[in-house]
Amino acid sequence: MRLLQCVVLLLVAITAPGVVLSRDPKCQVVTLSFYGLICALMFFIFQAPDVALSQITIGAVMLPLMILLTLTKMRRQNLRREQEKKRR
Amino acid sequence: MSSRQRTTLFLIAVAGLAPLFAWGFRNLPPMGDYRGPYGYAVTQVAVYERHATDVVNAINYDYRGFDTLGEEFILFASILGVLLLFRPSGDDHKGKKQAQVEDALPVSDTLRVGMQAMAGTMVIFGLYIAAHGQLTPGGGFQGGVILATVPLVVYLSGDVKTFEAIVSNPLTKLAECGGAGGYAIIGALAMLGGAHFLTNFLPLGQTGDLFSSGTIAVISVTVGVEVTGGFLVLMRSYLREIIEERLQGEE
Amino acid sequence: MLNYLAYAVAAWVFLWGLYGIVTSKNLVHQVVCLAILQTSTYVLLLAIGFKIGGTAPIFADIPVGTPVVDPLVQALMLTDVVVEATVAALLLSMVVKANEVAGTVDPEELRILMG
Amino acid sequence: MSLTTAIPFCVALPLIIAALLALVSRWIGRRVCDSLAIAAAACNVLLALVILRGVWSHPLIYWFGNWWPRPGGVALGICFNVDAVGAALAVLTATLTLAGLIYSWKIFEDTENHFQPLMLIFMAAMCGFSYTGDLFNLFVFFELMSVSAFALCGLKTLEPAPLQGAFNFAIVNTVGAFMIVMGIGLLYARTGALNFAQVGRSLGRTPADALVLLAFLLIAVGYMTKAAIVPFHFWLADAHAVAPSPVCVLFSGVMVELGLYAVARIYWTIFSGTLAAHEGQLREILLMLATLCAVVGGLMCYAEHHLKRLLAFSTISHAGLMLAGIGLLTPKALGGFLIYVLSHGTIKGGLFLSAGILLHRHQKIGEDHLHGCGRGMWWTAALFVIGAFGLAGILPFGTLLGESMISEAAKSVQQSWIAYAFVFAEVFTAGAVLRATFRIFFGWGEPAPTDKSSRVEEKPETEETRQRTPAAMFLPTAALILLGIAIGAVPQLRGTAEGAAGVFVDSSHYAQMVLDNAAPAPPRKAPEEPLTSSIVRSSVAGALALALALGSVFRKKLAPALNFTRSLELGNSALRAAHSGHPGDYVAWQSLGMAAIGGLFAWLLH
Repeated sequence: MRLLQCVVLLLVAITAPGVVLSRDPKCQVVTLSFYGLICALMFFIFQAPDVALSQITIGAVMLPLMILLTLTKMRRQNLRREQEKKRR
Repeated sequence: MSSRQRTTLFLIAVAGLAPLFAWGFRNLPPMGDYRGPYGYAVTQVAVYERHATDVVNAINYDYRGFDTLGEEFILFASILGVLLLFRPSGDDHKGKKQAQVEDALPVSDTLRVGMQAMAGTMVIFGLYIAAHGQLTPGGGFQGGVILATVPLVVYLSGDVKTFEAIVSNPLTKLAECGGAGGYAIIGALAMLGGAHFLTNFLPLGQTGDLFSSGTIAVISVTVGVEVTGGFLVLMRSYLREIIEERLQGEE
Repeated sequence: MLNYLAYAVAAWVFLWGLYGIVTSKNLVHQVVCLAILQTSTYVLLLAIGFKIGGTAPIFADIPVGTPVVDPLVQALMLTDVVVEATVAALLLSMVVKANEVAGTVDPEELRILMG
Repeated sequence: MSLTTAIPFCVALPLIIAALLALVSRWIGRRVCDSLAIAAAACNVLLALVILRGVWSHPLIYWFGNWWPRPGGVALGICFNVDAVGAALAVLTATLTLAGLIYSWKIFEDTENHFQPLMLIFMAAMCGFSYTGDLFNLFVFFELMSVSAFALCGLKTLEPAPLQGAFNFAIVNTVGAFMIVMGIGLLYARTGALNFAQVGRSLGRTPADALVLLAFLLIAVGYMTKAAIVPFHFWLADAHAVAPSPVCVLFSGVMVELGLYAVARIYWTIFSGTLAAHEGQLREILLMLATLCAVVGGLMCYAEHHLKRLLAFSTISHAGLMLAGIGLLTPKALGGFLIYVLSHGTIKGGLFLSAGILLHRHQKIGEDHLHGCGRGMWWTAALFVIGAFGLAGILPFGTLLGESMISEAAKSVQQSWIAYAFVFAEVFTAGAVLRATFRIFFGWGEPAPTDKSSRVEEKPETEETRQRTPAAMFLPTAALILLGIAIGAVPQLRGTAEGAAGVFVDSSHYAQMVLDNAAPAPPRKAPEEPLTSSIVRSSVAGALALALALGSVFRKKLAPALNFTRSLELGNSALRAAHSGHPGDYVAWQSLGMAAIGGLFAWLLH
């Protein structure tokens, strides 16, 4: 139990800088989702199932999903802008 | 400031902050050795007083239910904010005709059937989680988020029309606003009997039953309704343009 | 030493989150770093409320009086998770709008207000 | 209506109405939505007044869910501890919201009725914030008011500037919010409680160790970020420059002050016992921050030519003065803080609305661009001049009373130099407003120079240009400015405020009242000192402000010796460059400020 806690804490400590340092938002979505899962795992190991459940739904699914939608929206805006530029 | 100057400034700050944290955290109780009065007291009394076996939810929806009321309105306010930011402006309608950006994923039939089956399972799972807040881990919030992802699965399976039918239904809006307002109204109802705001006024039932714990269960479900509606509204405002284009394309 | 590992991780994640926000060159990235910053508070709260040998504070299958971990910090964290998600949603919608009207998501190029 | 009904309804009612409005906004017209929101705000003003009257003589504790503390003083529930200080701030909140909602009757055609519910939520959050007696509940209301404020700030989405302003605002404040959560976590680790009284009693009078100091640092920095204390202030100017005027009223008039109120509340209920041995050192640290804030805010205020940014920096400067009211750590200064907040809030609110009127009429907000445009708008000009002298704190205004109490308190703890910080801030902020008034409404002198951001937001808040100022805009503006004078005319105000502050700072009695159900002590009305020295000082400040403004406007005509006003208006390039508009910079400054204050804490308080 003790060992598991240490391992998951170290995993959090390693992945957090990983998410920060993945500078491209597209790959950040992947790392963030992974990080969210590790956090959820940490909550389970620390006996917090309620929080783990909301972390899986929010941190590992909803938040990355919103970022994906944001990126999609932005890509479409940029494409549209380029098309308009070409037309001119 | 150039980005190098900024980083230098920040690193100086870190050179101060890191020892500061080390200095303060040294005096924390060692992990695993915690004996605060609040946690002890609440685990002793919550089951007897409120007939709820999940103490976390007893705190969330009753002892500190007023915090959760604020929290639900944080969600509500930020959804209002997103709606405000994404409100259609005059330029939008011009832009729609000018450029069509198609990015629909091709979905195979097997995948579609699989996803629709998954959606069904998720509805049941979400309802279960939302309804058993007072008994087992989970509760309105978690169940609501799961329920809100169901139409999204439908969307991903390529069925845009059904998705749009669900999210643009006035019932979704009613769920969002009714859930948020309903929470406050439940709190106010307690005052009819002369008690303070957010006091339990329902029979407590048998500990462990689905219909137990009085207002905790009711509030949990109310929160679930709000969260489901809220995230659907949120989703719709993000996907609005894409959906409009897709539906036009299908016609 | 191991007893303090969790606190050290909390401070570590906090500083990395700040670092990410400070050095960010993309607003979406900045929002994600804010979310990372937030997780440091989870680690701290979780470590504070933990009790060796304690189970989850759910008395469905265990009798009242069994040692459990502190339920309050978990309630606080639930609130925190919601706050994170909602602030992120609001910020991301601002980023989308900024990209639409300014054509950039680099905070360096988006500087209209200054001095 | 009984008091115990009014207290929860002051928060719950606007929330319910907001949910209702958001639900039906699609089907009801703009006017119906407006009327409902105005009615709700008016109702809240009444509720807040009823509560203020009820708690005037003794504070009231309200336990949500009937969860009174257990024997031994363990509070499981959340309580509101409503005392005169918090109740007065709630009245201010509701009044400013009402004024803002009436003012926006004629603007915002395209917000799909989402604006009104957000304003109501914002108001409810601020009322709850001023009543609450629980650490985490304070944070929840902090976050609720932040989220609604972010959304209201980015209201005008057709230009990039509002989005930048709202984004910077949100990033810096959210970082501050997470610091608060960490601080709450640390306090919970030590005391196992969240109720102010219980935490305070548990910390007791044992000298603070590193953990408690770090917790105080994190929480204070978090709330000072909201209060825009230098160096955590950068977001404020950006947010105010772009937020719609009625929203600025709430930002500057009450939200910033509530950040300071939270610092005071937390200090007095939780930390005053454990930090008692180091009170002198803490006072010096806080006064240093206050002076820095007053000076930086004043200089930047004079160097700005974007009317709303100018007013925003004046708020930063005044926030420094209000921090001095708290930082002196005496009940008299705290009473002064309360009076200052009330009168500054109404006056600054009125000034923002007046700037909004200019924007409405001319679609311009830069001082250079507006040069001479205001001719004929004499009523608005009058409001500007009255407001400017209100900022200077001359005789009929409430600000004078606040300033005099803070100065008297400073004298009693041998810090009487703080009066000069007041004069400095008053001269520069009032001078800047007067200077702008002379150029805009009288067309005197040369047009003002242009800043990098003085073109921001030069678009109408309305669709069409209007030749007249609508009454719905002018009346709330004038009412607010006049309220600033009326507050100064309340008889016995200083003694009453000091009495209320005396109840506020009595932490041991507070804990008995909350946890042991002890009877509240009636506030003692304190004797009032003569105002003479303050009147003299503020008259000098007002005269200097006038001279500075005239000197700036006419420097070409009058004398080359006046050229220093030019460098005041255009110089400070290093200070300007620091306000770079980059959220990364702001967070870097925020971290540096926290490290610096933390270093001082470690050095002086340990």
